[in-house]
Amino acid sequence: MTFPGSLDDRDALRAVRLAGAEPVPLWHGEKWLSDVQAVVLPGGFSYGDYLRCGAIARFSPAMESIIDGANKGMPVLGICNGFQVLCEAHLLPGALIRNDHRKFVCRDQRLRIENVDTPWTSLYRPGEEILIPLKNGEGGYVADHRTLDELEGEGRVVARYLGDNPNGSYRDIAGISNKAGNVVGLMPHPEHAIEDLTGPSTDGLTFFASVLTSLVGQA
Amino acid sequence: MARVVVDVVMKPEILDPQGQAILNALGRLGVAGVSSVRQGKHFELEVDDSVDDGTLAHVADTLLANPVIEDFTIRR
Amino acid sequence: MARVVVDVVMKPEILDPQGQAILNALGRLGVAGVSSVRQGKHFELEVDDSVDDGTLAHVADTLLANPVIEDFTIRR
Amino acid sequence: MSEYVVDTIEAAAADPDAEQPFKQLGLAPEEYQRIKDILGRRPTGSELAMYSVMWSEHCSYKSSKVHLRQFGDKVPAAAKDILLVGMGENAGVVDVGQGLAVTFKIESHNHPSYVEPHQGAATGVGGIVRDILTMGARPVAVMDALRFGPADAPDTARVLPGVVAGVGGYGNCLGLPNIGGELSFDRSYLGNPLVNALCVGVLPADGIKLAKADGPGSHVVLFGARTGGDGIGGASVLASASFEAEGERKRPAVQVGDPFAEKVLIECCLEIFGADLVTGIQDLGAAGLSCATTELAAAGTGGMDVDLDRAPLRDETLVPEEILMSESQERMMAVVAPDKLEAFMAICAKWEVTATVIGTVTDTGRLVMRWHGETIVDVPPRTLAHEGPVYERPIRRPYDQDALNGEHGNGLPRPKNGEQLRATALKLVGSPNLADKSWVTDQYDRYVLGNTVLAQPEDSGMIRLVEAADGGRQLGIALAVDGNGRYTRLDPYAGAQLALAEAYRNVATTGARPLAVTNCLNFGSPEDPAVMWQFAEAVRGLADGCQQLGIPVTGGNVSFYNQTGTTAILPTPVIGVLGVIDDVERRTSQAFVGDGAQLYLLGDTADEFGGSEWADVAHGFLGGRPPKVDLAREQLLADILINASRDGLIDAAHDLSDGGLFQAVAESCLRGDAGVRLIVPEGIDPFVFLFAESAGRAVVAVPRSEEVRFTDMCTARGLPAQRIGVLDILESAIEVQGQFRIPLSELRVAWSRTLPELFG
Ligand SMILES: Nc1ncnc2c1ncn2[C@@H]1O[C@H](COP(=O)(O)OP(=O)(O)O)[C@@H](O)[C@H]1O
Ligand SMILES: [Mg+2]
Repeated sequence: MTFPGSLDDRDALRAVRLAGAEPVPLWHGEKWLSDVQAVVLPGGFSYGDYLRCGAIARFSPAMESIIDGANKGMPVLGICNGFQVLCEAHLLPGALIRNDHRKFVCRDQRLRIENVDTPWTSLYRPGEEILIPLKNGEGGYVADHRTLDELEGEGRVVARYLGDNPNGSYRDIAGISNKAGNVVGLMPHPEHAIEDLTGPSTDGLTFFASVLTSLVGQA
Repeated sequence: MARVVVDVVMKPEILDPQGQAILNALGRLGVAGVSSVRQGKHFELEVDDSVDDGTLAHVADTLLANPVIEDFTIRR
Repeated sequence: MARVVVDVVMKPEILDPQGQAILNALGRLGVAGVSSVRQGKHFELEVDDSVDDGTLAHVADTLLANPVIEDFTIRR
Repeated sequence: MSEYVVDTIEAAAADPDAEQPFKQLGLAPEEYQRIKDILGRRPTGSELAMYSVMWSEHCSYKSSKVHLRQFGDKVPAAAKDILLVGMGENAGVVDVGQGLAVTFKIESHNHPSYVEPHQGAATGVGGIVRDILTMGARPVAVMDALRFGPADAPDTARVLPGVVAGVGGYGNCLGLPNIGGELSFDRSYLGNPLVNALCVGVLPADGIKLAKADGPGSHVVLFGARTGGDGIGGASVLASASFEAEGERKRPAVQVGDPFAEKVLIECCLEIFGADLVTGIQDLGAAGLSCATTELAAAGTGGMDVDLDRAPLRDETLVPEEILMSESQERMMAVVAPDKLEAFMAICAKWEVTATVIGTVTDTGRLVMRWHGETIVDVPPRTLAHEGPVYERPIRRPYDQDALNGEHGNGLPRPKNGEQLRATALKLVGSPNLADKSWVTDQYDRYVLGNTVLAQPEDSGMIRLVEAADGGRQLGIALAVDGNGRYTRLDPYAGAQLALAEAYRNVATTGARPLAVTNCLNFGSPEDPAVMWQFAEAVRGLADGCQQLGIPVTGGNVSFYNQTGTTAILPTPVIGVLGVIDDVERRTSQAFVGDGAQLYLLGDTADEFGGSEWADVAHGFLGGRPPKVDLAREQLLADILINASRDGLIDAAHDLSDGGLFQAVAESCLRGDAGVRLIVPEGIDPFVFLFAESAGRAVVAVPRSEEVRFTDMCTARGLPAQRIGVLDILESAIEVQGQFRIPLSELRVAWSRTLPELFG
């Protein structure tokens, strides 16, 4: 899905392709009709990250279809800015705010995958540690304590930061899912860890391979 | 035509790193007597008289503020 | 102890991309009647009564606002 | 309060002797007279505005032109085939094979970055990216070369974080990976930091776009952001000449960048290029509409009619003089044939980019502009765009140059034993110029677009251009930027060549073949003969150097008047070298990996400390001569490095520059998290071995299995290659046998804590 200001959209397409699925570029201005089976909301600065990250993009016509699809169980992965859009659209709880050190940060980040029951993480081992790029200015995950407890209690924390917390996220949260598990938001960028040539590892490819396997399994 | 001001602030229970950084900087500058700083957003809208309070509240609630983490006030 | 509010806005002649983006979004959301949006910053400070206006102005001018591109107002 | 009255051609004829504020606009009396001679009358206010900006130093290159010609005159014969577009266009274009071309350029935004660091740096990135876009290319990466006052100076704490946030904020938001740059500190930049931004773009070799308005009847379309009163300091005298005491007319002191507007402008333009909808295109940078209209017209059929009042404004109080001079960002101008206008407008609408037809191409040879029906401009466009004033500024060797070169500093106390060498090593790696740059580079996205093969802290940034599946060859490019103000101060001719040689070497070290050069020449005032000497020498050095290395200068930028009071900055030519690599899989990283690999030092080490980091850090001393330049040796070294990369003979390579061998080895060890044991070769002083800054050197890690092949190649080609140690993964330290040992953990702390401690 490309919003004006999306940046990692090409990378998401590449990741889907390398995982063996057929990527289809979607445009924010169209209520999308094509029969895609899963959607990635990519990273970037939709609408310049003006106002709040994702705050303007979530009103795009295509988001109506996404919300609709998500509620019907379609797998949706929001990466970085995509995660912010999903929170703004209330498909995921909480919000993402400016990094506590107030600087943009780009670094290779270690994560622990804590929930392998989502279609996006099913091929990871529970507790698997991975290394993928993190790059954001507003990546601090916040929510009230009740929500945080609920997320943890229901096992909906998909990934947690290891080592120094890079952005002040509450409880080191790097990614979460909705109750049903089909909608996942993740601050770091698995689509940038899919080739040895360009990424710190190929650990990220499993997100895309997982969803393909889940979908094939369903079919 | 009137100017409407909307101020948006983080809910008190949410950490405000920017306000915190300013507070620390005040300490370094040697300014004493400030015990807390919260940073929010301030919007000035030029609005037609035909726009009613309900519409403004809707705009603030859905677009200008994220009610999950923020509160807002409207001054007309 | 008192709450002091400092509002910081871009000088009118300076481009405000954020305000512009919000204005465009309002158009797409079908909200009519808003002709301009400017986005600024809003600070709420808890301040000891001993802090005088001069100090506050100094804080606003050096720390809260960038006087090259922004103006500020202080409400005590 | 008098009403503003627009000055028209008629008014100019009726009142030929009206006084005009040409001096306030920076025009010399002779220049003003020449305008009158060209027009056969006094200029209108709008014309005066246009001439003043187009004939400014920044736009006309009037002081530098006579020198820069050498770049064209000395283009190496071999390079002519690959040079698709040379100097003079928005950016040069070189052919990289497989039907692809690459365009790149570096530009300064020094003064604005001092006034408002964040926005100044941001708009600097925005400007260079539009230059690249204008050539018809998709921008694929940026780099930034930064220089500030002393790292611990209070003003550096104001300027540096803002500049870095601005470079990052704008580049990150455009989705352009930042793949390298420079960061250094010197007292001379305290009141005048240097912010040089580079952008590189890729296009089909047959898809080059040029800035020309061809085809009478074609539409002239202004698109992108609205025009505001940005950057029109000068024009205000024109407006106020008729406005008198009106205080309401506030004009912005600085420009604010809108990276989102630029991002959609990029995508919009690329879609337009893809559909082949423009005949010519020009970005609006310095001198805004004045520059775009005159350059397009001058390069095309020759004439243009413009209705200036159609230009969409952000501020309705702007008068024509101001609109013409405005430097508002994120704007472009296209020439569109009538039958393509509809499709053009449709794409702009899709991206929500404002586009307005403001004129038509004509064959009259005149650029005519109207304002509410009245003619306010009627000029021959070439006289603005190409026939500006040209000066041969006086040149004089600085009076202190001999003294400076004579004070060679050979008597400076040097570390004498292992313990002192160890202390020197730790002090140098932690000095601001040599310390870890991640505090800066972690604020830049290096991953976006998914083609970054190498980025900081590698010797060059490398981008994949062609993706190939299953072991197919993946074409790529590499880029490095370098400059050294201290060397250039000691000898501007050699200093420029050393910068060139370093960038060239950096590109070759990663395995790419150097192909072309861009440059940003940062100097003091051209009106100071001593500065002009530095400039002339540096240009001559660079032009000669490029000729000898066989790589052409394809473009660049001159920034004069970098001074605080009358004290000029260190003369600072910043040189960017572009290289090409047939298969990015074959790249070489600087990270030491591969246990037991043998370390070889390539090149010759001499007792050269003039302008060195050591002299500066240990003694605050600048004097003597910079390291000797040997470009033939640089070529040989590059050849060996490229071949070794391609044939898989080396595991790692790192070029030697500031700080010498120890610095390079330290960086490679820390990057690979591997220790080494070094042996000081017979007959060389350990201090010289570790810290001298002789040029033309690199250190490589050769796996044992390839050692014979590698050394045979060096011997056959006549490149000195000396075994200086071995990689020892288990050691986790740098040990210099018989001298000292530093654990990597201690080294890492010393190297990486400096910038965070200074800037938070
Ligand atoms: N301002 C900057 N922006 C991006 N990268 C930078 C910047 N400053 C330094 N770097 C990177 O840090 C690394 C070390 O820089 P430097 O020591 O100057 O390299 P070299 O000596 O090889 O030219 C290089 O990869 C360089 O590109
Ligand atoms: Mg190097």
